[in-house]
Amino acid sequence: NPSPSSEKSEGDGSKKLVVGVTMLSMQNEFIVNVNDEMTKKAQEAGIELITVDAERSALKQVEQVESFIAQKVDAIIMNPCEVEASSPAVAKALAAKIPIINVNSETSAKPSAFVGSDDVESARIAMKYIAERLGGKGNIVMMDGYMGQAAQLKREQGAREILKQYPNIKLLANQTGEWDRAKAMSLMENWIQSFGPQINAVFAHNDEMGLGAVKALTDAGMKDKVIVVSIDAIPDALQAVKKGTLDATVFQNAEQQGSKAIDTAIKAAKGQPYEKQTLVPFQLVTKDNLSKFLK
Amino acid sequence: MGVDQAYILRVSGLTKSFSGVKALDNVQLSLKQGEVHAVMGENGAGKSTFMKLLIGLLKPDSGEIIFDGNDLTASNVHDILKKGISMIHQEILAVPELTVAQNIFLGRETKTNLFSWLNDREITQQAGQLLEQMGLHIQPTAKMKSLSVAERQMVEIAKAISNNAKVIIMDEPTSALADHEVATLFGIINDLKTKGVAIIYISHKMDEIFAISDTITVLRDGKYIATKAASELDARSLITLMVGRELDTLFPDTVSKKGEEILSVKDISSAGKFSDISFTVHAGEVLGLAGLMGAGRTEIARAIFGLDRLTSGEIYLNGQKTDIQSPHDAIRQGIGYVSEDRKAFGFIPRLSVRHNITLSSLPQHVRGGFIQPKSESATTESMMADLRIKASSQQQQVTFLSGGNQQKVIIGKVLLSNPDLVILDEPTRGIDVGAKAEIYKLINQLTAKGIAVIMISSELPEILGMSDRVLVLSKGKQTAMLSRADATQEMIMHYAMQP
Amino acid sequence: MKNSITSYLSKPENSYKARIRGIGQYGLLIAFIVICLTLTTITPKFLTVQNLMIIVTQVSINALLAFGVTFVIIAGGIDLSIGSMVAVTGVVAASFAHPDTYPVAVPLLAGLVSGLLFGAVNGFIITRSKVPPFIVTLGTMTIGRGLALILSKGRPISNLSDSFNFLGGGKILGVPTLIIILIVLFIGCSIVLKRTVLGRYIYAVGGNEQAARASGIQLNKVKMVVYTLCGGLAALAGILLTSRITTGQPNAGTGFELDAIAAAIIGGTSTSGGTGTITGTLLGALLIGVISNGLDLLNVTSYYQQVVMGAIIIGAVVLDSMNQTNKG
Amino acid sequence: MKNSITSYLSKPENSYKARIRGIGQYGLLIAFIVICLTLTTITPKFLTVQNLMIIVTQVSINALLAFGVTFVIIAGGIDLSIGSMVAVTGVVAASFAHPDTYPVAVPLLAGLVSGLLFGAVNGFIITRSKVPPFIVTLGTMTIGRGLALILSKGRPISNLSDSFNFLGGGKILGVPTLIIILIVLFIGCSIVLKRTVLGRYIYAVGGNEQAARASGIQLNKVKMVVYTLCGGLAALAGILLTSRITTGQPNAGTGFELDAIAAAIIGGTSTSGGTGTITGTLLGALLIGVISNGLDLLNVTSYYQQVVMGAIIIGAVVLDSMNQTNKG
Ligand SMILES: Nc1ncnc2c1ncn2[C@@H]1O[C@H](COP(=O)(O)OP(=O)(O)OP(=O)(O)O)[C@@H](O)[C@H]1O
Ligand SMILES: Nc1ncnc2c1ncn2[C@@H]1O[C@H](COP(=O)(O)OP(=O)(O)OP(=O)(O)O)[C@@H](O)[C@H]1O
Ligand SMILES: [Mg+2]
Ligand SMILES: [Mg+2]
Repeated sequence: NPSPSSEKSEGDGSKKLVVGVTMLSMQNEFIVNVNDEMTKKAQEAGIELITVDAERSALKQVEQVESFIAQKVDAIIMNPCEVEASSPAVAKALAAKIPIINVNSETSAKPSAFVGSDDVESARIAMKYIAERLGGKGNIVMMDGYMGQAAQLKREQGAREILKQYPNIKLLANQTGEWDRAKAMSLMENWIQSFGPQINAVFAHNDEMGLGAVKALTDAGMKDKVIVVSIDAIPDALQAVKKGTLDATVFQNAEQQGSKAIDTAIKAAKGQPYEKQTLVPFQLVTKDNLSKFLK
Repeated sequence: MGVDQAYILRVSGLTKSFSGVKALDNVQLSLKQGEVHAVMGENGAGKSTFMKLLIGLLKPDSGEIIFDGNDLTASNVHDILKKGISMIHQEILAVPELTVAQNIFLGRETKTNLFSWLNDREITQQAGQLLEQMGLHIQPTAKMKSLSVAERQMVEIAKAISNNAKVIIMDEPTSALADHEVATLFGIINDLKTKGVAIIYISHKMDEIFAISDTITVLRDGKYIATKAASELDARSLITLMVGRELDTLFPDTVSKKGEEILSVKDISSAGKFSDISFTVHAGEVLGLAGLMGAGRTEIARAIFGLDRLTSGEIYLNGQKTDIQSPHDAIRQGIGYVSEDRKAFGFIPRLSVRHNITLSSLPQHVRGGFIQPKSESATTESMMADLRIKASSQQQQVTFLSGGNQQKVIIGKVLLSNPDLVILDEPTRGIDVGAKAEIYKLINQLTAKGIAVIMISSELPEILGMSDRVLVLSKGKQTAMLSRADATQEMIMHYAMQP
Repeated sequence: MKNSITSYLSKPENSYKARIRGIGQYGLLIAFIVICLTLTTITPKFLTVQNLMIIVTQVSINALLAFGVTFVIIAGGIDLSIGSMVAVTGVVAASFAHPDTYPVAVPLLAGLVSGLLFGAVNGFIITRSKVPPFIVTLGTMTIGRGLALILSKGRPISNLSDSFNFLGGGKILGVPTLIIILIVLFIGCSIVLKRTVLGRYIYAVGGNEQAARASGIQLNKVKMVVYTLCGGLAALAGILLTSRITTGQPNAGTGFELDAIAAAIIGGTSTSGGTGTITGTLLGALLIGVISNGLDLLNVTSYYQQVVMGAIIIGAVVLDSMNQTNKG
Repeated sequence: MKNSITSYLSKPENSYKARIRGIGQYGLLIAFIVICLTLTTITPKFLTVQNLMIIVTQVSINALLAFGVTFVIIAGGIDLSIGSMVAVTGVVAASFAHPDTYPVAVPLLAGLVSGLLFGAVNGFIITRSKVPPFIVTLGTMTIGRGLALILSKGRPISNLSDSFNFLGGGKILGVPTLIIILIVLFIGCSIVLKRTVLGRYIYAVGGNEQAARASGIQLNKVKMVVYTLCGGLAALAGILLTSRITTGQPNAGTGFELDAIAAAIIGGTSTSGGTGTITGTLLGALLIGVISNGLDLLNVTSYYQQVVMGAIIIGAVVLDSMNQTNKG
């Protein structure tokens, strides 16, 4: 790791490196964690970060990148809102000869580098766990994220891939819980009315919804009989896994994504060689390996 | 006097009911060209409803309207206006944010295809000419909302007569006008008559009716009573037809004696509106405020009542200097105000008669934190009986009352707040003769009880008939204080026109 | 008909029809019943005590918000910040609700006070400036969301005490606390609106502000109280939501303002002020809740759920407005 | 002052102040300039041609929507479905915009027609039923969102032709197409509102519906046109957005309705109808855009951004309303 001082001298004299960062949503705990790590890392490296929140709007994200380009930042880190819709931003940055790094997920337009994980994979891991727990047979319900968003589409895709391999697992219903705990809780309550004891497992596209489902199932006295698995491994979810109410969650390494993204950005900005692709693997979290993740 | 004696408009069997209650029952009317045909009736008799049916704002339940050979019964306003009927509405119907000229030509812009071009310059010029012909000094480019009620009413008139209509309906066109403007209107009407235009004229002012109308049709409780030539009738017989009984004299004798001084204003001014006004009002006394339109009478009343702020001067109530910041303060200190603009300041349209009438005195009906419906209802009932308010029930929304009855509701509300001083701004505007006499009687009852009354009126007979003293204003300055004995129409006009 | 001269004073307004109209929205009630009957015939899962309790529970938080916003809309205003208030008050309450720290009254009060304060600030800006309530509360909506994120550092505040979680998640004699609270507040708000001076003044201010002022009503006072009350109800909703999902979330309540306003307006509150009832609003909220529950029970695909939901809501209100034959 | 007796009747309405007020919002303009000057002094990055172009580009889509909704609000209505229309029309346009399928006019027309139709349906329901526009368009907002998801099967529609992507993403002589389109529509909408009979009727209908009706204006016709127009503008926004982000997204435009309405109201359009200008709305949209851009340039943390954004908007409108000293 180059020290901050050497970095300054290597640049155009006294100027600090400036990196523009646009994040999917600062209201999402996981994204906040990635961002916190980036901020920490940037401070250590002595570079300046301009962090903006795209508030889940691809249009806004494209505009923010345009603004970065106008400000002549040295590199851009983009946590894309959408696979396709955020792509023009990549094209624009590259056209302006500014390296642009995708963090967490990737746009369809090839960025300078990608640091993150494949959302499809996380759902595969989660669904596989459910299928194995059910012994390849049973009824499940699936809670989708906000319809049409990249994460929802990919997680749904991964889950369905696995479901195809288990013809005896029946998908009773899937509905959106809009990433939201309260909405998911209401949805689960309604499903309990609708399907009752038929439900053997719940797969939720994120932990918030998973925890909402857990709450509804617990209230209905059904939690012992239903497996609930979700994605993200937020602290609440880890606690729930510890208590045994949430059966499993899928850990995505925010720290690594954040720090690797900064590393890559610095290298790219300085014109040094860098990894085009850094894949941070997902890990299934259950009671058995929980201690590794609890801090 | 008409050019052609053929009937231009024939109405028969017209019936209209609102939620099962008949507002108009089998009414008929035949209108000749060049005729001024008055439609008379008490408040709530159904006159406005009748006119709204004619102009197509309401659809009749049954009946027939034949205009110029066409059956208009099923037509809408848009078509009827085009066919040549126009109307001055009792409720001034203007778009406040548009200019005077834009209001006058609304719906009749040079070409009324939705996508055609506007020519505001031409409209403004035409409106300017029109207003000038009518002897009005209103800027055609002024926004409608910046005009006084009287000015708005004149604009409404200008709008109706500029439509080149064959029939013009005038529903209380003079309710907000002073005498000289009424004279202007009559000049216009006579001019229209000679051109063969027929006019349906509604007013509660008897002298106007006899001055202008050729024929009179009377309605009572929604029913057709009679149609007579104006020459066959006099005020007394007309009133009898309208109310179905004989009526006493209009102005009752005053018997109240002057008591303590209630209100005293010293050198009050309000920038650009009025300046250096000083007067007193005593218990049991009626002080009349006279002046031409725009003299500033309303502004003085509003300032005393706390609706507007004073720039200088002092107000004493019962000998004590007061600082009234809002109507809330004024009411608490015993002042009541009946505004000339009843739609804007008078009532809450969607609330019931009961809820409107108790609005300023609501705490009187509260026990243990809750409003007691029984007490509220009893009070309302007796006030409705006292003022002879005609409504289907206490629960009827005030917006559906006839104009005169709305006015009575407002007066009722003010009276219930137990004022020491009542300011009545054009209190009989739009009120029928019967009710007028009742309101005068009421004013005397108030003074008899020791309440002080300030009455603003543009009707000189009313000022002369009711006031103990008359304060005359001209352009925001007080020009005379006349005692009852001294006051005559000529004197008042003289001082009102002082520069 | 009576024969007295004053018979016109007592026209049959106090009739059956009028009384029902007084209850709220006659046509809406019919629409509501039709929808419930339809669901009952389609699926046996709908008309069970348990399912009905669940619907009411789910509806309750929106209903509390809708009650608050009903006051505001009747008074001629609007409050877009209620969703953000849910977040702020929820986060504040959660901060004080960790086990073994404070008794449950503390988070409850802290949440309530923050909501009342927030509402009072809305009221203050609206009454002191001439800025339209739409802009003021749109501004405080944004500010409130930011505050909730700042206070919580963008993370959910979890690990709340059992006694706190009981508030919105418990049951008393088998009845969910949320239902009990909803009933109490329904009665309370109805009484305030119908039987108190404040309620009458709210109608008057919304019906004709100028005339209300000229009748001696202190507009600013009434508006302050109304926005503060709305803040208080939003706080309650925020606290109960936090308790129900056992976590204080900075992004809780996003979009709740539209649902609450929709409930009020479906229930017959006019956007131009001056009319509306708490009963109507409750009916509006229940209607939304029943449709949403029914669509889930029938397992209608997400995409089509939205289409059906929108269509039924419009349909119900069309039916309602057709029933009110005249404007009376 | 003139000496004639009637001098009081001709208040100096045509004075300097009134003329400036005619331009739009005097105070808002000041607020806007103050904010721009402040940003210029704080950061050199603000006042560059490139940054200003970016701001206008960013503002343009919201401005188009805001123009449409300005018509609707002036006419006394509201349209909450514009965000959903953006999604529907974007998805429709994208479906026809794959390379080597149709010429670019086809997606453009398809999108426009779908938006006009959507708007016409809004107008139809609103004029035929007595249901408040708020509820109707809230319903069609939900329906529209569902439709967009159904049409796109819940997936973004990508791989669009270059000529289509040029519409909202290209430049002509160095000026982004969005800016050019914005200017053209700004002029067009201003003219419609100020210089055509339709514009006059829009003001009249919103200013006093009864008076408009009594003047022979056909309310339903005007309202139909207004909602259809709003749909057309929303379609344009949807198509341009799709072109700019090179993909038709079923969840595009979520929440856009609030931004657009905010721009209109900040710009002086009254929620109760009858007043407002396109210039004011543009200024409102620019204000939001400049603040948002400035906060990003100054690198204000996102949570605090929301607080500051809300506060500045309220502040700007407070300043504006203080400037309009009297109600005249
Ligand atoms: N829209 C309505 N709904 C219910 N009742 C109505 C409606 N419009 C009028 N009415 C009732 O019809 C009757 C006739 O009212 P109208 O306004 O025609 O009286 P009017 O003769 O014009 O009285 P005024 O001299 O006071 O103007 C009244 O009792 C009134 O309450
Ligand atoms: N809202 C307003 N905005 C601007 N000017 C107004 C307004 N109201 C009244 N004026 C003007 O103020 C002046 C004083 O009007 P005011 O109503 O006090 O007169 P008045 O003596 O009561 O006459 P009247 O009641 O007969 O019209 C008039 O020139 C009027 O045009
Ligand atoms: Mg009448
Ligand atoms: Mg006056």
